[in-house]
Amino acid sequence: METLIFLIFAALAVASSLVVVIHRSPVYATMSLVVTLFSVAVLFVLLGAPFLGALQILIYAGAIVVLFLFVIMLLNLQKEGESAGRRRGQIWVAIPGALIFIGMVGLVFWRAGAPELQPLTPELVSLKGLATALFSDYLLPFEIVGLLLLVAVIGATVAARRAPDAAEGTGLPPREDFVAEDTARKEARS
Amino acid sequence: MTSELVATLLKYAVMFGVFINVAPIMNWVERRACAYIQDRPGPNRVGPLGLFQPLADAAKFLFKEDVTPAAADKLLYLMAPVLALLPAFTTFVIIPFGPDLTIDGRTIPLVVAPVDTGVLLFLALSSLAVYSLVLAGYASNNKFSLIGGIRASAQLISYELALTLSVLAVLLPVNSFRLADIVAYQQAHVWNFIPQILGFFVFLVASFAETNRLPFDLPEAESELIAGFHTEYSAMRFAAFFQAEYTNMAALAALGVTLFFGGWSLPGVHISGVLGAIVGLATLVGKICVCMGVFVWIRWTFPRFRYDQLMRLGWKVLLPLSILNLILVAVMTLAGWL
Amino acid sequence: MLDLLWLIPILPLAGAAVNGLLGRRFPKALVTAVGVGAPLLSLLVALGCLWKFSQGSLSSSSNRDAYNQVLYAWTAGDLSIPVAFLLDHLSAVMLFIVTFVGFLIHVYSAGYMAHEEGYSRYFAYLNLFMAAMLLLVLGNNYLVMFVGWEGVGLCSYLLIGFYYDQPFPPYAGKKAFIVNRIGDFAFLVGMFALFDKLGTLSYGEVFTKIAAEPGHAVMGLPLASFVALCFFVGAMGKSAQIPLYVWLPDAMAGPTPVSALIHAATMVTAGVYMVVRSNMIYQLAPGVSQFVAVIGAATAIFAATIAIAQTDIKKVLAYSTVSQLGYMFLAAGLGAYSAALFHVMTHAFFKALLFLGSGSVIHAMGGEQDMTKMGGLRKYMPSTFRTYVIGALAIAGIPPLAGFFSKDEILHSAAANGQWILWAVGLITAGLTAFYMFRSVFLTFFGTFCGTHEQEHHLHESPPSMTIPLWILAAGAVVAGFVGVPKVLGGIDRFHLWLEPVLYHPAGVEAAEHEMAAGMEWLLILIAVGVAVAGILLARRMYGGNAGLANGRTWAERFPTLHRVLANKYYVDEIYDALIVKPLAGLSRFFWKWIDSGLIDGSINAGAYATELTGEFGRLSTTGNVRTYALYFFLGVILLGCWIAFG
Amino acid sequence: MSSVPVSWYLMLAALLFAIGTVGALTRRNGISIFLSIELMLNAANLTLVAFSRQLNDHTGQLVVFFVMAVAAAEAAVGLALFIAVFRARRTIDVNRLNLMRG
Repeated sequence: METLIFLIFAALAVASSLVVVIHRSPVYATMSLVVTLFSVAVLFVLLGAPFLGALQILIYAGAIVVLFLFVIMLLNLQKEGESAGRRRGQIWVAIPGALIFIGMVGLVFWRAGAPELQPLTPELVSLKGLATALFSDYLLPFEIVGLLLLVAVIGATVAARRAPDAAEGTGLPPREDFVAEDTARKEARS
Repeated sequence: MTSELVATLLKYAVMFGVFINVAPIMNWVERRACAYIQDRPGPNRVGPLGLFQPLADAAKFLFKEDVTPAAADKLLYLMAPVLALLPAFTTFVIIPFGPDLTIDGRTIPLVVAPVDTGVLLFLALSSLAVYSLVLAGYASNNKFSLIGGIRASAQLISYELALTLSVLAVLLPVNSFRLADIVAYQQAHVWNFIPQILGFFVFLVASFAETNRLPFDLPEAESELIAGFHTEYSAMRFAAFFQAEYTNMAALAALGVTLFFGGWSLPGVHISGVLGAIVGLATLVGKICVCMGVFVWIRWTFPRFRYDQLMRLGWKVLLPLSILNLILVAVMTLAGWL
Repeated sequence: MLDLLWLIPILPLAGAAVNGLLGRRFPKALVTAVGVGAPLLSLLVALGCLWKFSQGSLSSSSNRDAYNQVLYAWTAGDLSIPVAFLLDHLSAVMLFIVTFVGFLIHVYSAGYMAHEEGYSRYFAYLNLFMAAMLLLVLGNNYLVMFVGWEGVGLCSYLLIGFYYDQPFPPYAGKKAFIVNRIGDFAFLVGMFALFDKLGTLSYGEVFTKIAAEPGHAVMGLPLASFVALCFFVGAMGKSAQIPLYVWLPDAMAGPTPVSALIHAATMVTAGVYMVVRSNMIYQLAPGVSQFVAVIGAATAIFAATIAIAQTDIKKVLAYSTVSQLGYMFLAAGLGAYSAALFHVMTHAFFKALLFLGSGSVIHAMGGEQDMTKMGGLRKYMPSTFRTYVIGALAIAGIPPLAGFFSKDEILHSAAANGQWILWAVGLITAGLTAFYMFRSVFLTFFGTFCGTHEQEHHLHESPPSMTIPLWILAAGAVVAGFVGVPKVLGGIDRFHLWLEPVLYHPAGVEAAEHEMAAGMEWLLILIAVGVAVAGILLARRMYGGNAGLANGRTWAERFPTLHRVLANKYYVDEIYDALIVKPLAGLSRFFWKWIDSGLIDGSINAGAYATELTGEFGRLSTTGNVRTYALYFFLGVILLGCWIAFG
Repeated sequence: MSSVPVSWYLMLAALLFAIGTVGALTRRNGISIFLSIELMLNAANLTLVAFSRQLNDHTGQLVVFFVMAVAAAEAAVGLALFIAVFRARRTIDVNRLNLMRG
């Protein structure tokens, strides 16, 4: 039963993650990511971390990815066009690199062998133990993460804010210049 | 194993039966109530008091032509209504609807999914509801729909914080995520809305926003966006959104009454066994109905917020209030007053 | 009162800070108030201190009454030098000269500089000079003295180059600074030697130890001789002795009050002060002392001969100063330290007076300094004329003016030591002094005006702020000598007695001075006065009357070679230029062109080119595209992983 | 009860990580790169939870908790930056955001 669930959701995760990476439309990619996240959340539950599974959906799927979608729609991003000539070579480095990475991990397991799975203990699943550890041993990291989130909120607010006069406020040249410069650069390259 | 599965399926069937019927009934209630508030008759031709009007509507939806815009993103366009229904019909699995039932020496908790992370699961699943709105808005390839989708995503993220924090405050004195424990706690003490009136207020306002109900129906504001994200939808797909909206409303109402109004329990009433289950379910449904009535009443009473007002309310009023409430409840819990 | 001693240098320093930092925004009156007020307060405090000090010390003749004020310890690592002030009989004299003459010159400057640009800058410099000079005088060890020594050098440089928009003054300032560096270097070496061998720089400890431990030697010389020589080289620079005197005549490019204060009355006497202060060391080094005397005498006559042929009124006074400083060193080298310091004091009065008088003349002439373009000014500026003549009489050594007493004492000490050659040199110099001083008097104030019409129209007596200091200084030039009336003239040589506590008599060094017969002394005095009067009369004979200038020309034509050599100052600057400056410049050019530009810059540029070349290749890796960087990152991770997994 | 060895989870995580890496390295759309990075983070989270399970220790789960918080912060700031960049340049194609080219 559990193996079946694992296999189903593992396959789902891999398939959807492939879609995330391959699909040209950002909306499809994002929705596929939701599927991946959901599958991984199920795997979390299988691994005895239902709290994290719920959090995964609540935070990742419910907030972070919604934010992605929001930005995609706000900027009205369309499908990625054909990549510009000489940057395509990167994929021929990236894929072998990734294969080497997987091969490396596989080799490690092949050499070390898979250890016996420990039986699931109630302590591990219990929220109480998790919470106690979080608010005692890991109190300082917890506080720091809180601070980090605060900083992120402020930073995001400042970064995304539209200055009264954007061109003057940021010290950047006016947008037209940027666009012109960009086209000139593109022409020079081709 | 099998009997457990059967029990679970049975429990799900009961709850499904309750929640699937919410939409048509509420449709009638809403129209009648709004007519009453606006001092006009409302639907009164189909059946007594127009009671069969929802059935007629359903028949109409079934036979209408299902239009798909040519420029729409077909796959997402078709997926969106399904996505809308999914969380709507999964969230209520953690709502307890009666005292534990003992049959043949086996204790059956009267909740479809008696999981440890109960409330969290509810929040997690309901947070997925936004995808249907966003996708519908995007896939329609219609600027009004797109704006509706954008509004929905921003609005839901904003109010989810306040909602979650107000729910967290309820959990503090109970020390559990299980809604059954929360009900038991309220049976033993007092309904939560009395000590946590502030939290209840935040929860109420946030749940209006979460369900896109007036005065927060910005994603589908008829006068601005021409029904927003579901402008292009028709027939059964439109009905699916309709159904999802009312089911979500009912689910949130169920959560609300469970958290703040003792859930299936009534003060001073302690009945066990099958009768207790039936009374519990009836109580829960009754409370949900009252809640839905409030939803309707408010919808036809208040004007719509402007979008910036909505955001300001969410971030500058509700969020601080919910944090304040959390702190208050935490202090009270530590002081032993709860 | 004495514990306010630290205020004396601090007050002008504060004035300098205020005027230097804020003066540009101040109204002129406020600048004057600060710039003149600070030295005034300093003078008042100094007078109070001196009064208190003299009350306690007149009765006794030991140096125990010297007042020491330790401010703080100047610590760097193991080295700790107390920053302390010392008020004893020697520094008291200098303190009086510096504050009194300094204050008068500040007052005079307020009038003289009234219409100049950079008024506040001028006063800031002048106050800073006062502070540094007082630090030099009051310090109780060589290091504090050296700080003041350098400070006055800096101010001298700044003030010589005060008119920095003209070509010559900055050059003269640089020249002064560089020439002084040579002397300062020797001074430093002397201090190092002292500290190395004795471990201290405080006067008292140094003098005690150097006498108690005669065994030390540096570079084959006894410590005392080595230090004395080094210090004297330092003094050569600061006090303009052969061969380092060349900067002083050029220093006249600064404003005239500066010439009076720094380059006549105070700073240039710092060398004399140092030698007198170190009299213990010099007495332990008789050879060096003799050298000092010879150099002093040579400088005296050498400068005096140059002064004869100069036409620039300030140049005359400048060479006169060099000459008089030579006198002082002559005295110091002969062991007549009190006579040297006595001459410092009297010279401060009459030389300041003469400079200020010349300044008054220049002021009236609208900046003209050439005496051949003056003449007959007597009737336009009577006060200036009278005071100038008093100064000239004083420097010429006419009794009973101040110069007579101090100069007589120096000649007397030469004679008493049996150094008849030096005595003769001094005597000739005295005659020359009288001659060139009255040459300038006759050319400037008598005869007919030789300048332009406009200048004649412009001629006027200077304002009271200038004439009053003149009169005060003139009074000083008249009476200052009476503190040191020698015994033969019925006095008790009070000045010598006053300085007695600071003069050491190290064991084993017998007093060289022989008692002289009173008749012999009278004879010497009469000869000196006679020579001076002869000089004056000769000047009158050559330059007096309406045709003075033409007469002078005739005399010059009669001895053309001599005149040319003298007028060109023996070509010393040219010789230095050819012997030192040109080879040095050539060497520098070589280092610049070949070593610096070629070797050093070349190697550095090679490094830069190498870096640039590396960068040209390296920049290919920074595409500005974040994905490329991510790829590098990822490949690095894989390499790292491989290393961990298989390494 | 459990029959799935932890190494399976780890291999799955490695696979997801590799896919995410390839995405991050090859996509040009800033948002897509972000999505790929989220994928990589999730793969890492999966390993952490798997090890937490294997070692019977809460620490792994706690780290996942922190990773989620950091991911949220990262997404907020990153997306805000994209909005700002988009305002100035009208694109978030990282190939065209190469002002820092050497």
